[in-house]
Amino acid sequence: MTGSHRTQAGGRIDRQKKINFTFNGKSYVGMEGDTLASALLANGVHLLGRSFKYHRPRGIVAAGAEEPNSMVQLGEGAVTEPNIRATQISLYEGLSASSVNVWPSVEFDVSAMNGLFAKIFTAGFYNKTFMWPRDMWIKLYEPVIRRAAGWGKAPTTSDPDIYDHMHLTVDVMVVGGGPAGLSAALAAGRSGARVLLIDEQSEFGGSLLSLNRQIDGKNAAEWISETVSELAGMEDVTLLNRSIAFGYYDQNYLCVLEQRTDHLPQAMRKGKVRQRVWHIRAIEVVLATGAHERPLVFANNDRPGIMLAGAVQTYVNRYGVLPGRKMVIFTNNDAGYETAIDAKAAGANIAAILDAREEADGELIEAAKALGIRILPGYAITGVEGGKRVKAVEVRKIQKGAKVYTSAPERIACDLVAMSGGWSPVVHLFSQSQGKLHYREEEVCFVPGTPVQKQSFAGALNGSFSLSACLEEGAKAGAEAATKTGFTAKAANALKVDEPAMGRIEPFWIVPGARPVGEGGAKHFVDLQNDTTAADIELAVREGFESVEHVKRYTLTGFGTDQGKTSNINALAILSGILDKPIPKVGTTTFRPPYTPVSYGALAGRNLGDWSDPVRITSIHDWHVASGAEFENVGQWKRPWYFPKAGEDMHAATNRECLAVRNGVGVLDASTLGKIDIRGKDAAEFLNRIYTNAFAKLGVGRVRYGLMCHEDGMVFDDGTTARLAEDRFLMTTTTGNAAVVLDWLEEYLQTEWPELQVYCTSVTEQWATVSIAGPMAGKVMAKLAPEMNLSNDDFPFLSFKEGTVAGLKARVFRISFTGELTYEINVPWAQGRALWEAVMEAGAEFDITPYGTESMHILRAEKGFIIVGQETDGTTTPQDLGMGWIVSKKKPDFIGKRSYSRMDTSRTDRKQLVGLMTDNPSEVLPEGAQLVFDKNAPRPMPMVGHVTSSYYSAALGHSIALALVKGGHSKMGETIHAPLLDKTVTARIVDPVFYDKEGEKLNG
Amino acid sequence: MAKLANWITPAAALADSFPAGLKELAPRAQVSLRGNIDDKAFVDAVKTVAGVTLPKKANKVATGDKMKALWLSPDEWLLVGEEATQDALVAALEEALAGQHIAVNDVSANRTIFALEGLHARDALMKSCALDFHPGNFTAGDCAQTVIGKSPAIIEQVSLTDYHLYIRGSLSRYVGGWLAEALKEYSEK
Amino acid sequence: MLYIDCPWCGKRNETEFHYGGEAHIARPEDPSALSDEQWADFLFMRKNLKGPYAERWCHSNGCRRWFNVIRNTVSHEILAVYKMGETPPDLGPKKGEGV
Amino acid sequence: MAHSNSDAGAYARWNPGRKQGEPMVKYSIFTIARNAMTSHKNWPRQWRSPEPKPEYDVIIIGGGGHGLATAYYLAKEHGVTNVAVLEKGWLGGGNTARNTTIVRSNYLWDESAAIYEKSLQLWEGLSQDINYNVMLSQRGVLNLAHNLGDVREGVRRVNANRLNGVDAEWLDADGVKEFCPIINISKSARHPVLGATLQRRGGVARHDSVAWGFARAADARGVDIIQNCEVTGILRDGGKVTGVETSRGTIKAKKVAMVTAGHSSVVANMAGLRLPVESHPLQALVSEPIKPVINCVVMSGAVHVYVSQSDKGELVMGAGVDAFNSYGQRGSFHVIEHQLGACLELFPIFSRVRMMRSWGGIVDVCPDASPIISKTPVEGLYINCGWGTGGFKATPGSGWAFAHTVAKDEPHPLNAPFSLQRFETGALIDEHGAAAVAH
Ligand SMILES: Cc1cc2nc3c(=O)[nH]c(=O)nc-3n(C[C@H](O)[C@H](O)[C@H](O)COP(=O)(O)OP(=O)(O)OC[C@H]3O[C@@H](n4cnc5c(N)ncnc54)[C@H](O)[C@@H]3O)c2cc1C
Ligand SMILES: NC(=O)c1ccc[n+]([C@@H]2O[C@H](COP(=O)([O-])OP(=O)(O)OC[C@H]3O[C@@H](n4cnc5c(N)ncnc54)[C@H](O)[C@@H]3O)[C@@H](O)[C@H]2O)c1
Ligand SMILES: Cc1cc2nc3c(=O)[nH]c(=O)nc-3n(C[C@H](O)[C@H](O)[C@H](O)COP(=O)(O)O)c2cc1C
Ligand SMILES: [Zn+2]
Repeated sequence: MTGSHRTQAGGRIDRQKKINFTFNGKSYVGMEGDTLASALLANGVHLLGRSFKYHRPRGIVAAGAEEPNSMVQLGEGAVTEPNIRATQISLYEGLSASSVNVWPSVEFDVSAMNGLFAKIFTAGFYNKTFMWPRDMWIKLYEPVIRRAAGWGKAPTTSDPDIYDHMHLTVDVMVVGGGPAGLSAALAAGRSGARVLLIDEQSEFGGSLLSLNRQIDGKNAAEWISETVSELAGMEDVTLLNRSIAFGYYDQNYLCVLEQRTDHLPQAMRKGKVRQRVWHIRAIEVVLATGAHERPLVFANNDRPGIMLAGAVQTYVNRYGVLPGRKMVIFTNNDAGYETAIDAKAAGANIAAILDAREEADGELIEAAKALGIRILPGYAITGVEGGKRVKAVEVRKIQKGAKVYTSAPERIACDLVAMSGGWSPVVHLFSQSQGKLHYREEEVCFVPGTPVQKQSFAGALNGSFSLSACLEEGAKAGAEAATKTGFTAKAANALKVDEPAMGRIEPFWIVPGARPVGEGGAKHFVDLQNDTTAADIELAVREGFESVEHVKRYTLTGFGTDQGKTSNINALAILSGILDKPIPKVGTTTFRPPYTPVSYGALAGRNLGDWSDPVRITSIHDWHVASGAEFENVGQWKRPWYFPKAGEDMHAATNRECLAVRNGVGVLDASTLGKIDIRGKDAAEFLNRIYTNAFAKLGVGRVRYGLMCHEDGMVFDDGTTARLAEDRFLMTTTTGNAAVVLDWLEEYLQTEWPELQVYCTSVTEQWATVSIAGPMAGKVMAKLAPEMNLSNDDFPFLSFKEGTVAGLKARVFRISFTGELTYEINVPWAQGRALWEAVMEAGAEFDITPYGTESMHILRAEKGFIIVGQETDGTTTPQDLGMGWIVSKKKPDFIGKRSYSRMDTSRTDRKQLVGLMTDNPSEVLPEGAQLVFDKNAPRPMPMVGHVTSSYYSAALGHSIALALVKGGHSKMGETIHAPLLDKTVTARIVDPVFYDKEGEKLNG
Repeated sequence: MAKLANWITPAAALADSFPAGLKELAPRAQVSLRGNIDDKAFVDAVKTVAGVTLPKKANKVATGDKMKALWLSPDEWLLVGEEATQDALVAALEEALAGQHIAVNDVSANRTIFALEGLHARDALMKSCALDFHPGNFTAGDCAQTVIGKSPAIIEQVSLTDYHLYIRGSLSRYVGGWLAEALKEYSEK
Repeated sequence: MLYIDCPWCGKRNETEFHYGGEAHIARPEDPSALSDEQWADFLFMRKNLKGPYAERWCHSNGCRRWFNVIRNTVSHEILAVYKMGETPPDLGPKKGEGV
Repeated sequence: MAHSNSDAGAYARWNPGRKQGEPMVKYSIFTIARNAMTSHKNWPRQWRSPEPKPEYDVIIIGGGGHGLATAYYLAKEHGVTNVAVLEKGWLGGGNTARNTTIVRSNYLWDESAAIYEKSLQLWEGLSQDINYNVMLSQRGVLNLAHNLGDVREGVRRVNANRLNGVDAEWLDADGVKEFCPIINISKSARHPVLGATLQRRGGVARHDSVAWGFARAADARGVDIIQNCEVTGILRDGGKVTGVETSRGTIKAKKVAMVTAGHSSVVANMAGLRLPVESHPLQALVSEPIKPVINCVVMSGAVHVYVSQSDKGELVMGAGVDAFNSYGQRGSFHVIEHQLGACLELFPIFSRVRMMRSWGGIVDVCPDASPIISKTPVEGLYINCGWGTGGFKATPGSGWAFAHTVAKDEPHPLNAPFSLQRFETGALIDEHGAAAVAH
């Protein structure tokens, strides 16, 4: 019976365009312009899901973002999505959706048995039970609870869709495209200001799309389309529909989720960006976010078919759907009457209007009367019949403020209840922006208080519920905002609006049922999604949870995916009643982003995979890839880890690479080291203060190794620095620390010692560095740079030369991290690849061997050289490393010096760097092994240190390790143990220099 | 002076996959210059050697007949000129500025330059950078040091719709790929 | 995302900057003259004020200048920006409270 | 104005309160069933709401988990019951209400391992001890390694933990996949998973229940819990503390213990103390509830995210602190975006899951990422602070040790290393390396 609930005509749907979709496996037909919710209602489907705790049948309540119930699992396979509200899904051809968290079906859900235990499952019940026997919690109770957890399901495969981010700066941002927002945007746009107007809905117009109104003698729809097209024609106006402002942060930073393809059939989405997060910086923000209607709290108010009156009006007027044929209206303000009138005009039978107010008169009431609608003033619903769909209501005359019924119950049959408990302005974004709310007694709602950022408010958000006020406030806010940003703007003349006058609203927070709240079978739901009832709130208070925040957490009100858009105010009003404390004193809970849920994919944008963190590569990288290198991540850099030949594992490859360096020649891409040019007449003095050792006397053309410490005395970087000229140095830093060190230098120069004349310039990527090392390095070098005098006298260790290498302008350093004769050749970065290839060619006859970071680590460990971050962990001083020789005693001060004399830092039994040799020469200790002196001590075992580096040394034919050991410097030759999971390894403490102690190989 | 030989940056490998509106430029001479803008001797000497008056105003580009100067910080500029002229420029500057508190560094290889051109150049930037590229705020002759995606960048606007982006060599493949992806949406239309 | 007014480059997103903590803690002229307690005070003790707070930022992805900011640590409002070496501006009795 | 038509007079009837020292009602399925029969109208308050007395033996400033636990253990272990906990807002509303609830004890250094392990042992019997289900769920905590440095540090920590008697395992990438099947361990990931430390006894607990449970148990032993009572001054006579000034008047005390997490500096300043702490925002978020997909806690320092799924189905996630100081209980949005990028690297199937709520807390961070549980230079004044991003797990242990320190006027050996003096001597307990994400 498709389309059976469609009205004859009207609405903003295209009755010619039929759309096929399925829900819970059943096929239906909707129309272009429908939401899933309107299409289902048109097909007579109200029951969409089940509640969380009791699994009670639940239907559609609202027509927009505030919907608490109708979450569905949308789509299938890789594109399935949990918990999407049917009211926010634009219908598209081929849509498929199903109910969430029901088994086997929404019609018959086994977990509805929970309802039988409803008396037990009160708020906070889990705190009070499941404690005995103790281990049953993890074995039984928790698993059972967890199985019941959650609504829909995450996909099981990766997301095929694309997401991205945009940044936009505007003069005026208008949030909400209802009458207030549209007129704000228009006023601002006409001034020439840069304006952004956004609305979450598929089209602009807001609640005007649901109302029968005349503006300026035109249909509202016409006014909307004229306004939108005028805006669209303005060069500096951006219009974004299907775009939700979900976060309002400091300094007018707003984030907006634009849904670009979610309304399209799957086949039309391919290759397009699905969702885009806009990052907006606005000088002025105009909030015109409207208001959400509030439900009324009465016995069994959760039955499918009980809806918000405004939503009913929306379905009737905007979607051409009659959600029910026989309606009961329950209201405490005039809005319900308009729903009745519109629904009646569309063909519904209005069984009665129950007006909680004893006295109500005015235009709409008169109009309803004139239509012959039965009006029951001072009446309320005290009971509901029907499980999966409301069948009838029990109504009584009720005296407000007391539990007194002044009439016998009457049963009124109906298939729909439209309720209106008043309006809650959508203050979410304002509150997120740190604004404080103000309570308006008259309108019974919270509105924004004083602006806290450059912002203003218009329309229903302000508690101004008439269309004329919305238009006027909007125009004024838009014009003022534009003016503040420096444009000349004025609000257009007021438009003539045809609208009914609205009377006063009377608060009516809770309707007692036949029995007191909390007794008997009926439940008064406050938060439909979390099954929080008025009785739960009473219980919370009874148990001492009096703060609104405690009530929220104890009862879970407002904790759901709707974040309590329809429930929070009712809950706090009920709380206010119990505590007998005025509503504003009770206060609201904290509004937090996002306004509505946002997919992780959209938030991550394109920052996935290799774009999650930029990959930095050297100019030689592609050669390494082509040569089959395995890579290691070092910070953002990719560095060759080792170069396996066919059939080699890492161990075999590094053995070969290391031996090549020790016996022949190896080559390393060292381009990743940080390089900083330091220049000025005080450069030497500056380095003297930065490094622990002295730099003032370093000769021009010479190079020195230095350690940098923090003020607390702990090592944080090391590297070599060359003196290029009297007033000029070139510093190298470790790969991961280049930017950190530069910031560090600048910090001291700019904040502590501005009197020093020094400039620092990063030249890291100006120079590609190729390091050739080994006894044959000199031979290779001679071929590459025939003109360069390579003799030890002319070009000694720790010096550099400028010249031509392989035809390229180069700077060559003689420094060594391997203990072998080494030339570090620097050429302009983009010529690195050419240099590398020249080196490979020149070295071919010596079987030159490329090596990676792993071999580099082994080679330096054989020499006892440290790696910052491996031998150090932020708690290591130079003295701990046995590098006291590099800490100047003469310099009056340098960074870190003062800290060495502190009590703990000057202890002589600190953890100190030593070498370890295992008793079994082929046993390689795991790095990170902890060390003890007494291997038989009970746990907790007194640990004396740990292994920082450990390798098999092919050159030495046995394993080697470096370790930090308590008092290690005075324990040479002693035995130490590493208790591992399955065995304990014994080693001897030795000097950390394992290879070529005398340094004879440095010169080849 | 000869063209720079064997000049290969990581971005080069992407050249074939770049959509219209994006390309890597041939290398240019790039020299980093530090000095005191309030010192007339400094400014004059640079003007004589490089033919350009260093901009004092933040985020501005000054154009001379041989080269241009991008403001990078209150005491730092990037001089950009013809390919392969950097050695001569460095030498001339060193000579002219001898004795002053300055720093001159050849950084021609430090950054590679992308040209981002055409109607959608600004859209691609808006996807990559939080700066405001509206013509009322950023226009030809403006430059900025900022971030593209997650990479540091210097952005220079060279004409109404064209931009040059100076990117660290090691990050050039990342940024090139990122921009190509950002433009894809528009080139497919 | 704070919007920080670099004294040179103008307003930029927080992500271009590096935070440097409390401002106006000068490195002692002669650290060796300090007691351990005084040295610890310099190294570790911070005012950590609630309300207006003078702090340092570096425009590390821009002009690389360090500068001072007075920012309210509750509202995150930036009340003043001034260069290194300059004395904090007088924000009047109300706003400048606690600086 | 008109309120609801619930009977306000009944409020008094529902809230008979409980006299000080009156035994609390024992919670169990049986008492629930019994109360169901009277429509739950007879439950007593979980804690009283007393007026402050003029004087107490001990005043605890701060009604977070640590303050309440301190009060509980003062009463239980040391018989000190003339105690008030003063909370400026609602109890448990500080970081206790807003943390991602990771509980573990696998810290690197001996000092840390000892106190966190003590805490974990207390956790293991806590629900029974305080007769309040804190929903401790020992589902295992994975700490992922993404580069060789991480691996080295992870192995180091596992070894140290084992020798300290703390359960710890090292898993390789396949082991990680087996333990948590939805993790992406692809070698081509930007930062591939190379392995992980696993503490099986680690897990999560229900944050609110911890505060409420300790409050109820402390109250039952006579402790006065006074909410909406902000301490505005600390009274001293010479070098000795004599009481506090509050928004509800002056209250005298022989001893005062400050346990105010994010506000440590503000409160310490009232006694003229400067602290080595800085307050930073730390953000967290939850997704919409989804059916269970992840049955352990996953933390990654290198890509910066940590994730678990609550018993209600939300994915509970967090990352590192915002860089700047703040008391705003909120941070910057880019931190959240960055964290979700990291999350999708590890869990690509979460791409279509949606963030439902995000929030922030204020954490007080020490330079060495370790807490302070210490006497102060002012006699009778004690401080417990600096837990930074990771103090929830320490709640019982911290309260236990702090209670000892306050009762005996000297630290327990477990907290002696966590003194204020360490910043002078240099004996810091630097947990940075092992705690890049220190939750
Ligand atoms: C987002 C986030 C995630 C975290 N994740 C974890 C995690 O996974 N695991 C973990 O172990 N830890 C985590 N932590 C840290 C943990 O939450 C805290 O270390 C711990 O909760 C601190 O407890 P507390 O009782 O000391 O502080 P709080 O709970 O903050 O209590 C301090 C109390 O002092 C009150 N107070 C302040 N000033 C005054 C005053 N003047 N007068 C009276 N009262 C005052 C405050 O209102 C507050 O209630 C996280 C923290 C955050 C913010
Ligand atoms: N009968 C009554 O008492 C009553 C009550 C309330 C409203 N109204 C009518 O409703 C209209 C109110 O006009 P208005 O312009 O103030 O509000 P509106 O409801 O017409 O428009 C607000 C718009 O903002 C959008 N929005 C809200 N939050 C958003 C977000 N975070 N991101 C993007 N978009 C968001 C909504 O989708 C909506 O389209 C008037 O016509 C008024 O008469 C009447
Ligand atoms: C472990 C944990 C789980 C949470 N789960 C939810 C949730 O399911 N729904 C929700 O709305 N908020 C949830 N929150 C967040 C709280 O609503 C709230 O944001 C947080 O406690 C901070 O308080 P505030 O936002 O009121 O400042 C959760 C918080 C924590 C610590
Ligand atoms: Zn700047």
